[in-house]
Amino acid sequence: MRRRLPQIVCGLMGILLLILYFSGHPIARSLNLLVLVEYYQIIFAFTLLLGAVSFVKVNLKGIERREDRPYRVVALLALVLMPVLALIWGIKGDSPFMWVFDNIQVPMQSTVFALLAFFVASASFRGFRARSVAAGVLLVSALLALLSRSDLGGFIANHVSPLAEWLRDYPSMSARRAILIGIGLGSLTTSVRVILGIERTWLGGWK
Amino acid sequence: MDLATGVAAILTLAVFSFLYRDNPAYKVAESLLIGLSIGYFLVITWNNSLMSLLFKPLFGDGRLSLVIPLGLGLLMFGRFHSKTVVLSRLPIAVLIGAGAGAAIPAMLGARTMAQMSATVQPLWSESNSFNLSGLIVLIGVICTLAYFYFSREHQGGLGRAAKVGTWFLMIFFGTTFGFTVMSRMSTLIGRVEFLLVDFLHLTN
Amino acid sequence: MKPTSRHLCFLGLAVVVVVAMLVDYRPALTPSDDTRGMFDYIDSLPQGSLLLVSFDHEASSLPEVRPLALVFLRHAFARNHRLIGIALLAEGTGVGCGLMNQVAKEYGKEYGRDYVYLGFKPQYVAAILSMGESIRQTFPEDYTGRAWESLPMLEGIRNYGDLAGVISITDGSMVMHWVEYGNGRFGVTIAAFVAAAMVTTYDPYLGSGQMRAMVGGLRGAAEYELLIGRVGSGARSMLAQTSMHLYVLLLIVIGNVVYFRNRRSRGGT
Amino acid sequence: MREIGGLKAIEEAIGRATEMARPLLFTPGWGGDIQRPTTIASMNILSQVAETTARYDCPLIYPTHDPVIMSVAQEVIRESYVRAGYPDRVREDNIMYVSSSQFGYAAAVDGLIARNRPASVFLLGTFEAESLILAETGNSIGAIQIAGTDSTIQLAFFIVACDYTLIGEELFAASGYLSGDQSILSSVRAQDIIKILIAVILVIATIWATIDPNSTWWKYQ
Repeated sequence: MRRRLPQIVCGLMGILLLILYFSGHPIARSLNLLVLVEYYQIIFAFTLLLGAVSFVKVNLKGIERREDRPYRVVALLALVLMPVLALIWGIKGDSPFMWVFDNIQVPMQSTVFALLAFFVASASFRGFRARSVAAGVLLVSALLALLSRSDLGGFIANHVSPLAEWLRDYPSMSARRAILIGIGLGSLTTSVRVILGIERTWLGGWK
Repeated sequence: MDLATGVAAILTLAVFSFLYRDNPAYKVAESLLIGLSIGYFLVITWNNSLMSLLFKPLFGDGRLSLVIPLGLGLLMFGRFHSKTVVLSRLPIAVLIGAGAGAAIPAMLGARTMAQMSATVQPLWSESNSFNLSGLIVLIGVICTLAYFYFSREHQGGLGRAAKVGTWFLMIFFGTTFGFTVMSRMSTLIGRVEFLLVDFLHLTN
Repeated sequence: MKPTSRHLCFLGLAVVVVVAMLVDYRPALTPSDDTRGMFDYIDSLPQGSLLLVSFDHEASSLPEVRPLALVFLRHAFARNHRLIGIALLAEGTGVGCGLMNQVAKEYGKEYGRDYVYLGFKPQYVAAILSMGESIRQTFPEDYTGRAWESLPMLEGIRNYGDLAGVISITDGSMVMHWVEYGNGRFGVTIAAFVAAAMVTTYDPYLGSGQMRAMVGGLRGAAEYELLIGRVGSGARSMLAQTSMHLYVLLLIVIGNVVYFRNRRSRGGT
Repeated sequence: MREIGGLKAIEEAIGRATEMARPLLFTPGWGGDIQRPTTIASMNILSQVAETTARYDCPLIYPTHDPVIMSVAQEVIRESYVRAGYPDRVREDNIMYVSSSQFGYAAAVDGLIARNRPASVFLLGTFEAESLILAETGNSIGAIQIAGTDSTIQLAFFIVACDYTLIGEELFAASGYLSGDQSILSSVRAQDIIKILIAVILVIATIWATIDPNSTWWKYQ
């Protein structure tokens, strides 16, 4: 029963949504809306609360064990700060909540993202080796794409860019298309397996 | 320079310091970022989901049917005790089941069939010329599919097709890499622009 | 810790970008077919068309996404289209609100009559599907908690059927969901302003017609700026962009030279 | 069934962590949610990895951006430790939620890699831009890295930065091979048959369209 009930609920929800997708009947449409808005969105919102609570728990335990104490305190204070600001002053454009978001959170996040530019450089230096024909093709098409997106004019603009565009529009697009089809099939079978209860990994364990 | 720029610049530099090595400045920035971002998510979720979809209609307009999703949501907290952990499987089952059901038609139609259909093109165009690009797309799709064929060893005809498929894949990865580099550099440009223009006023 | 070749790669990039940013140079651009396609699409819609613009990005990609969002908003408001703003990623929420208000002010647009901002819903697939049934029930109130009835522009709007199209501004895979669920299930027209990284991902949808138009990256934004006649931050960074590309290119070449030299000196394969 | 190169690499990576008695880090990426097939395939592999780390009592660190994935991973890992016969070795706090924000998550996982110095890093699931940040940080501490994803853009970066990369569907197939689950293997075979059908239909339709450009039976919608 501990596994059977969730499995049945999961299967029923899946079949319900599958049928609702194809039905144009007003009752079916409003039922669809009910499941998507009320059930899906609300349950998901609760899972985020769960995440926050478990983050707090893990860090409180860490503080007790004196592991990385100052950093964990910073993280917890920051977590509490946002709801407190929102509660007192609201979340409109000029509120302290948005000030913290715009001037602390956004710059830090953008900077973590910008680290990527550096990692692209080091990975290019280390990893892009023409070890085999396939690796060579990878290398050449990367070089062509890079050149075509740089404003160098002349030979590049007249000859390299059209070639790179052609590679993008046809060979590259066809590979991406095949991957889409393949993953589409994979997703399809996984979804069917989940609904039929053959795929039970999400209940812990695969057997 | 105002307070906002100063704070943002110091934190920007703290994050960049990770490029040299892990260090206390980065660790403070990292903890701050994780904490703030979870806090931000909480606030936005509370305002845009829980208040507007659940609490206002339930307690304001008395829509009692909302008690069910509320109950399911609360069951998630069963995770915190080993005896009640099973309860949390119920809301997860709703999420997974609904997701799987909605995915089936989308994966079949918009993904697989639409992409198949777009691959089919007359190889002899109306202007009486051979449609080379169309043929290349067809070959590319079929050979790449051959690469993702698992039931048999890649030998003989299948092996050759799979090999050609690998080249198509590599062209795709290479081209994507080129475009992605462009994106990543843009982000760095944004941060450097902030440091040079807003913080140091070196240019405008 | 001793500096490694990795650190040298980093340092080189830092030098390249800083120097390039200090030089003021704006190259001449010609709009690509993709960019022109989007411009023509937005331009050809009758004045006052109703568009849903979705800010489907994280705050971190702002340097690239912001110029894209700005060119779209400016063009749309200049054409007097009416806009409904939403966000399917939480961090896009605050950003989208700010950008819409900013551009609306430039064009003298009034909140509630020319544009509204409904805010964020999590679980994008569910949100996209439920808006196909009813936008109002998915977003019973706007971002700041104002009721749907108090916003005259929203009167009579039920679902995608009442929209001219959906414009997604994204740094990630959201367009895929818009295409597969929004267009696939409800047939709504999808067009997108995307980070350059996503361009090749969406090429098949453009090719198959599941997506109407696409503009990619800072370069796309710079081209679009030309078309609407407002040069902004897109064009400014093109020199830095080019130098960094060449730097990465150089690293790849050096990496290979080192690799082949080592291989030959070892005499092996 | 054909051999997938990544499988051996996965076994080596587990072996290396247990030999060196250093932690093993496994993360499913920022882009997916629990119902996504790649996440489920990733869980299947996690289950195998966890069984081995249980036996050698090697710490398994599992950061994620999604509380539901965290919950399911806790169940999967606990179940694997029970199966291996060491239920008391589970360290629940190592299976953690670290913010739903993309670069909050990236910063957190980076920190975990830099501080715990795992011997092996598994990046299996749905990744977006954070992919290379994680892979390069893993590389800088000398970890063996196995990546696998259906996120096509990130594949280019994984191929360049990791020791082994499972491309797209290979991840699904690998989860079947590793667990030896016959039902997964049969669905892999079924998909292969559909692929042959697709190829045949594409060829026939193309010939048809070439001969009769006005035909429309092959058009979708």
